[in-house]
Amino acid sequence: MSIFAVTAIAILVSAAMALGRAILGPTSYDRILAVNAIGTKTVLLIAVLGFMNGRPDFLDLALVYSLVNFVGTLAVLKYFKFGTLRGGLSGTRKRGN
Amino acid sequence: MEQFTDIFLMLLLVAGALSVLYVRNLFVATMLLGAVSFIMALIFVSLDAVDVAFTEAAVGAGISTVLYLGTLALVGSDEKPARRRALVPLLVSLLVGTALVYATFDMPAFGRADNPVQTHVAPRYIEESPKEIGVPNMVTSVLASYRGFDTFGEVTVIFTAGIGVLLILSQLRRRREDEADLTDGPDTDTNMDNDAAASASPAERVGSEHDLVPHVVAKLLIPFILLFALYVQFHGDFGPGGGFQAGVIFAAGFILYSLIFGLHFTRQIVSTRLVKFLLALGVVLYGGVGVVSLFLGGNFLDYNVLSADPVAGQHLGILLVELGVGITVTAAMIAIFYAFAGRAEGRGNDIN
Amino acid sequence: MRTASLFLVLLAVWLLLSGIYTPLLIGFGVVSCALVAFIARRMDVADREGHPIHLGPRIITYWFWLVVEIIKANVDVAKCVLMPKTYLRPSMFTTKATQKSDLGKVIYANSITLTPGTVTVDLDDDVVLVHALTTGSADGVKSGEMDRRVTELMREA
Amino acid sequence: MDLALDIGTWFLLLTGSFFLIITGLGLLRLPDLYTRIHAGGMADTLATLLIFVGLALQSGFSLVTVKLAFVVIFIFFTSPTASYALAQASFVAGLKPRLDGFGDSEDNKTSDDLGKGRD
Repeated sequence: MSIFAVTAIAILVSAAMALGRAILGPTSYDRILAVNAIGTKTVLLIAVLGFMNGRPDFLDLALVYSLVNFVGTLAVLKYFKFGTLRGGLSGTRKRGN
Repeated sequence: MEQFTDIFLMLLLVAGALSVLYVRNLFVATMLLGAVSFIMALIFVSLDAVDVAFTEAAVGAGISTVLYLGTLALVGSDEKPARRRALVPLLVSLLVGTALVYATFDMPAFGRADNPVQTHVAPRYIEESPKEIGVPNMVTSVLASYRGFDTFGEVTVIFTAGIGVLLILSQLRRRREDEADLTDGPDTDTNMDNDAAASASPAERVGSEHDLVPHVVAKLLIPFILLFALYVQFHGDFGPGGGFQAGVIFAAGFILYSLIFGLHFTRQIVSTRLVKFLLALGVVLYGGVGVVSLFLGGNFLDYNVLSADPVAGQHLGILLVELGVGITVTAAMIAIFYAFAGRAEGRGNDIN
Repeated sequence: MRTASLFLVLLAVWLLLSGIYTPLLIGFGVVSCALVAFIARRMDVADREGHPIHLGPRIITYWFWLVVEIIKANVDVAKCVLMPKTYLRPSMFTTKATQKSDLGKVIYANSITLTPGTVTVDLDDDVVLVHALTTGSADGVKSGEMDRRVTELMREA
Repeated sequence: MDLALDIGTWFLLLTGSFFLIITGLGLLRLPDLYTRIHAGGMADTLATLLIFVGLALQSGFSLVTVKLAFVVIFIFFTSPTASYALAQASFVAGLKPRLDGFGDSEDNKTSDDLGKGRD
């Protein structure tokens, strides 16, 4: 059993725990947190599986997740705060230093 | 090990999907769908279908959540309680499910060498494509060259979806609203010189001073998201990725900008008119490659004739076609986002 | 000026990502970077905050220090999770950020969050509201070491 | 040399896995949202760092290493931002952290003090 397999199992177990939190709640914020944690674990698992299968080009996928997951999380939180996706987060585009 | 991973992920997937069914709050369901999408992508990775996983990653991680939320902002996040128990549908789905499970017993074993999947056209692709197409990523050569016509159809579907969403949602809006800065088309462009903050409607200025952190980090990240999208676009020949994934990621960059700075400013950079133009441009580019190959004496989308050397012609054709896909997908995603986010009035916090 | 340096940074990133150095792909890289730099300019994201090239190599030394802090903090939180009864002492307090620029404040706020055991809950002007998991991690922020280092990094002391 | 690298990878990945499991445990057993954010942050920071450094040892020095570094850097930028946005949103929405009932430390504030906490 390779070290990659051990790590993969650890990531899977951890993801399952996070999914448990996502299902249990109790507040929606807990679920957001849990889904975000699953996202990070996805990045990790993709990288580890890539090395396990000898195809490190999987890393492009991990990069996509690390960049795009952020967009989803921000959208969720913005909807949460304002109930709409339309306006800006901080009012104006230009902020003085 | 691989079997363990697959089965474990499948179990997680089932647990996630069932919990999506059980929750009554649609917002929570959206969150859980995000988790399900992560797990789905992991299953694809584990099955070595990297390109599919890539699409799932690009769409599922960001865009689909954003679009679901855009819808929820329009319709509210509480599910209507069902009036009556749906016994007949339950029975039907159970029957169909049983039949399908029963049918799987007759299917050839998973991964056997003499499965029809392995013996039909796949061996030909595997043997001939390095010579005929010369592109390292076989998925790309199948998608863009052997199955170029199918992909053309897919691009047309995306184009139609984008146009359809624009048509339906912006028509409704015009009837109900008359704010000058919200009408799309030429007006948006002429408005550009006005003081942006002043011309923004109250809903555009929603936000608070407490959001400095996402504001600054998004500024840092946006160029890299866009660049990474272009990297995926142009390296589709060599690794996982291609026009579709690139388009989605590129659009994600703009959506992030819009989330942070507001729809109004995004419209100033990419006006609705430009989006419509790009939406069509991608399809025209794809179709144009086909027509050019017709004129040069080949079949529709036969890239061999594009250059003196067939392999170089294939390469050029795939490149252009993928670019067309990328442009259309970007435009379609942005168009759909504009349509949804632009209509949202803000339902307030009815989530908890 | 900043657009030009953003272009160069993007090009470096492209070359590192790509790994395929044929004239065609490098050409695509140059075109892509130019396009992104142009869009970034129109979006107005390549300013002192969005493209903080003026921080220079100081940020690297700061990162090394931060990584050490992260390791220490993680051990703390791990103990807390395993034995919540003994270690878990959540508290919430405010502290002042002495940085003047928005970027400095954001770096400070994110550094607090990056070290587990402390999370920035609110950043309002120069007041940072922090939630801490243990008394130890709370004292870590209150001591102002991190604040001092970020201010040093920003050259705003 | 290879052996040393392998041992290094073993050590780093195992430690990373350990922290991941702790993260999962923390997400499940810590009492309220704010404390759970800390646990989630562990997976994002140290576990990610350890696992990716461990993988980088295996890849040798190549473009793969660079990609690994990019992933870590991006996560280090996005994860605290997401955590901040989450904590901020829940605080604004009025979710009060539980500050009492875990031992008897004297500087425990009750949650009612928090509104006035900004002096």
